[in-house]
Amino acid sequence: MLKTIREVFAFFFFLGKRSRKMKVFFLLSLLPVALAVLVRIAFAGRSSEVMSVFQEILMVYFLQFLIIILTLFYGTSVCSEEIEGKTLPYLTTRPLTKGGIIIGKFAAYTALSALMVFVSLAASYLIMSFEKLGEAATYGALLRYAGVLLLGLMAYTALFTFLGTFLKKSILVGLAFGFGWETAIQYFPGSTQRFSIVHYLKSLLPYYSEGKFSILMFRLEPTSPAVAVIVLLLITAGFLGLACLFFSLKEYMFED
Amino acid sequence: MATIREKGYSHWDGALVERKLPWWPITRTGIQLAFRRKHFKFFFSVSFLPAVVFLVGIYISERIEDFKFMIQGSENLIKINPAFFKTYFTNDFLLFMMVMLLVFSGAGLIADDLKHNALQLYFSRPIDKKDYFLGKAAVIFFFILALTLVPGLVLFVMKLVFSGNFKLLTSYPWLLPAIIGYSALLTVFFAFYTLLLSALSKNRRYVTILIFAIYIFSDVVYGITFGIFRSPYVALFSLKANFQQAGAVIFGQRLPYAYPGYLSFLVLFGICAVSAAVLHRRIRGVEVIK
Amino acid sequence: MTAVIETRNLSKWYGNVLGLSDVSLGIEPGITGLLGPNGAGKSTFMKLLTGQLKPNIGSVSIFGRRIWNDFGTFAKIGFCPESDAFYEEISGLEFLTGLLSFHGFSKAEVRARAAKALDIVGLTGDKDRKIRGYSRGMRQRVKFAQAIAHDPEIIILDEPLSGLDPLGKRKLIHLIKDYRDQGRTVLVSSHVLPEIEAMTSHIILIHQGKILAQGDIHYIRDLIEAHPHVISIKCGDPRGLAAKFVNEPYVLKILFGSSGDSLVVETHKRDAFFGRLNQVVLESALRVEEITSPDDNLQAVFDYLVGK
Amino acid sequence: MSLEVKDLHFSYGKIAALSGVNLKLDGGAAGLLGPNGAGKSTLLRILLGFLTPAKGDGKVLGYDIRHQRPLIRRSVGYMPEDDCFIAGLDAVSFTSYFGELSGMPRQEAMKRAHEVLFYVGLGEARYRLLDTYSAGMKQRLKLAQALVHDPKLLFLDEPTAGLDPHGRQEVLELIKDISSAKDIQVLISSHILSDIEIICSDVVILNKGKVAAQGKLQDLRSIDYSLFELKVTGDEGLFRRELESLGCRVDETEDRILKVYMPAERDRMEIFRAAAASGVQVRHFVKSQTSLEDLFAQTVGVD
Repeated sequence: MLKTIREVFAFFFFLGKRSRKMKVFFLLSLLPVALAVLVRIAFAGRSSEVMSVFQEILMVYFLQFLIIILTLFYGTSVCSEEIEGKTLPYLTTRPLTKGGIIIGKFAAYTALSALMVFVSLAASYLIMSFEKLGEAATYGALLRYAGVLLLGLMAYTALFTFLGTFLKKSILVGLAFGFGWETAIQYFPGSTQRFSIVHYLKSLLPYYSEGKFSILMFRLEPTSPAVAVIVLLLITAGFLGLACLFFSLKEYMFED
Repeated sequence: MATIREKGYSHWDGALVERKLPWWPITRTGIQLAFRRKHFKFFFSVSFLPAVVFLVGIYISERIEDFKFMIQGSENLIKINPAFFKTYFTNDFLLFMMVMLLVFSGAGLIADDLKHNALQLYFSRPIDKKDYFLGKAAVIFFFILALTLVPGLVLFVMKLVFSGNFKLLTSYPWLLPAIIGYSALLTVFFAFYTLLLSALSKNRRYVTILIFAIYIFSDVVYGITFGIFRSPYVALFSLKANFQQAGAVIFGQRLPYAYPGYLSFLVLFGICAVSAAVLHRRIRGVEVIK
Repeated sequence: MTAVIETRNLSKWYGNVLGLSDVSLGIEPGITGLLGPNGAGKSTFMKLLTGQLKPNIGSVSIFGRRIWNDFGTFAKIGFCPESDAFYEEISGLEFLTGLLSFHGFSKAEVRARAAKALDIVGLTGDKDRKIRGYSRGMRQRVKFAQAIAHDPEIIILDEPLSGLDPLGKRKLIHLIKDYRDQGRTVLVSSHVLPEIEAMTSHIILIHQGKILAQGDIHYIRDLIEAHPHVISIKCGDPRGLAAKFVNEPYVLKILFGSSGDSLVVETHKRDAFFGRLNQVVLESALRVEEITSPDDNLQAVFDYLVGK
Repeated sequence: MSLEVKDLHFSYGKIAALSGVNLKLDGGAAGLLGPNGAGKSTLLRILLGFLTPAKGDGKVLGYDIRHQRPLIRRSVGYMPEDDCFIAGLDAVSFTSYFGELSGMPRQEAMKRAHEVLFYVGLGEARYRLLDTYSAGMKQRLKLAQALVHDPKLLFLDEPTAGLDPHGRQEVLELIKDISSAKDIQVLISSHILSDIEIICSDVVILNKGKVAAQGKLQDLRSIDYSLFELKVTGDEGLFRRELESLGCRVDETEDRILKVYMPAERDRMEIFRAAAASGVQVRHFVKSQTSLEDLFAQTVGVD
């Protein structure tokens, strides 16, 4: 099984790098780098304010927009692009377990989107913390941000992969969830927040209260970081397992 | 005398006519296809909500005394003047509903033809690219005008009817051309915008997301850049801001964004020019038969 | 020869749509033509054989082992799907090496096999170009290459010749015959019956989910009692020739061609008829231009069995 | 003269697609053959007015291919190779839609669409959405949209691709009916040579942008020396020796057909005498002519 996953991962990572979709998303993910450069020029002196600006970009752009778009597209296409493109027979008539195909492709696409996100995150972060480049703390914070985004990527991709295996209109449902439910949920009272992925991601991030966009944060009752990480991993494993199950049970009939 | 109808292929005795509007069938079919989409009728009716609300506003403005108790703030909703029309034409909900209509009616206009190679069928007929684009664009004209020009004129006429005099016409003679001008601007822009995105990919789902995301994304970018740079020119990024600014200029109201109004027109027409060029290059006769 | 592929009362349906019902047959090494009208269950049958679909009743076994989820046996099967679907953004070579890597070959072997397969189908020149830029014929050949690259015992081809120009078809037919000569089992499905006849005379005819006929075309033709054999003869004096056969009991019907130089005879007993015909041609000075049997081919067998 | 082309040249950038094509075709069905990349679709595009030829000119149905393109397209029906339809439409509105685009008034187009759909055999499925159509039905639909405006000239690109055996026979019969009985000129580009043999009276073989062979199918296939194809039952060995003693050369193809080369002075009846002498029954006896496939291979000059 492990060998299958490694081979499928290698093939689809290579394939993903080549696809036109990847180029479009790479441009999309480079936007914060461009903004970071602009900020560097505009805020020459006041470096403290820069941190809060970075916090805003990170929060609004990465969390609420970029990783959702990336995972939505890559996650749902793990299964549906093989069916829609009718390339599934090439895989299912090879000595590959169905579960192996799903996990391999999931890993390949998560790695691909993670690569794009980290490049953009690291570039914009380093540009912005220009005079603190020497201190170890900056790199510590960068790793933490990267870790949170990775967890987010894995959880969302697993969820959307699961949706892709049995829903015909998985993109629309994913869109409704990613932009509708995930953003609306923060304004709901009590523990309803627990039912969104973004809540756990936010509770892992350092809590900025005075940020310009603090309205997105003020209703957050963060769960403890350890619990948040476990929940995110559970979400990933759970949805991935369900996706493998659905994919191996379902018989895909392309109307010939 | 008896005859048996000849079996097999029969000729058609009519004569082919040189049609004055060769692109009209394309538009009619495009509109039919849009209405056959699931939930479309629901969305289409919901998008008339603002028009109804403003119509009620006009009714109240005539019956001020009966509704005294109701009005606290919202002065401009009641005074019927160009500001009233500007508010209708540039309110967020209307613009958003227009984008939703584009998604339903416009996303597949060219994308579906590319996906199902229907271009070969079109261009093996005596129509050329100009007719094809005009036919497709007219589908969007129909839907966007239905949300801009039609309600605009209805509101204008109802005001005259309710008030029983031509005060509105005499005091603001340029208001009618302004309504028509603004509707035309929006219609032409959205036509180019949608056709450009629809021609970019074979996959209708991808175009749907593009139409939706670019409109919202342009606003998000404005939000972020404004947060950083505080300079008003940054509003040029957002499509919505450009519409509101252009609307304010056309209706002679205070400009919502502190940059010269003509810039918005430049941005909008610039996008139209770019999409015209891309459309011309992308739909070429030669790759019709590969 | 023992059957390589074995099915026992195999049935498959989706919802209430019937795919296949109660099919029991064995396929031996060599080329077998699979044909049937659209919707007869051909592609369902092939998907069951390649383990893409799970049988509702009955079983499919290859080399004696049930195929469903038996990933080991998949290595022995090469499948060439009908749809013109590829990973468009990679080159022919990358497509093959990618798929071959799933078989667990070593890196070197993967490259060697990919190169060999590309050479066999004559795509070595274009191996680095993206599949998106391939012509219809080249796509068909790279699809065939991925079916044979891992050297399978069984090759299942769905419409392999579609889109190829006549020379491409001829080359691929030679290739398929070479694989038959190497003792492999090839199952070819096609709608163009003359192409199947060019490859083999052993066919399986599927109709409405059932096996209508299986075996050699000519033997099957003999079994079709409902349609007597038709023999067309071109000669100078058709009426004279016909006179010699009128009172032969086995001659059912004689038709005269409108052009006046041919006649068509229908008979159940071909041997008796041809024996008599050879005699007549010798005795009388009849100059026979042509003797053919127009319905002793796959198209006729197909029409008679499946019904016009 | 429905189709005439003189010294046609065309190239995409530096790749020369057509280098000097001369063609004259009228009446009946003509097959356009050639290996991939021989310039068939380029020729088709120029005749349909999508491309302007670099050099040379021509007339289609009397209209000039450079200046009167809309007129050509009005009276020409084109059936493309790949699947093409419009999702969301049913067959009747699809066919009448393209009839209208060809210049037919709307009511006429609607009436004509029904007629044509019945003719191509889609009568009972004409109200169903095209998305539910099978490949074979889409193929017939393409023929219907090519016929709806009653064209004088019909370009068919792989008309029988994707059809099952019955479907292929029916479409071939339709094309035969159209091209023979109803005086519509038909030009068929196809890779299935057995179909071309059934339908076409004329054949044009393109190779590397030039016309490699053109003319009536019968004349192109006839061979001068007497070669016979036989199928016999009984002791073939004896029969072969008998024939060889008569000075004929005999060889056997894979599916047990005997090819007998007869010296000119020999009479064909001697084959029957030899058969009788060796106690063998002649069951199939045909004066051989080169198959279209061999003709194709010879003109295109490969193996």
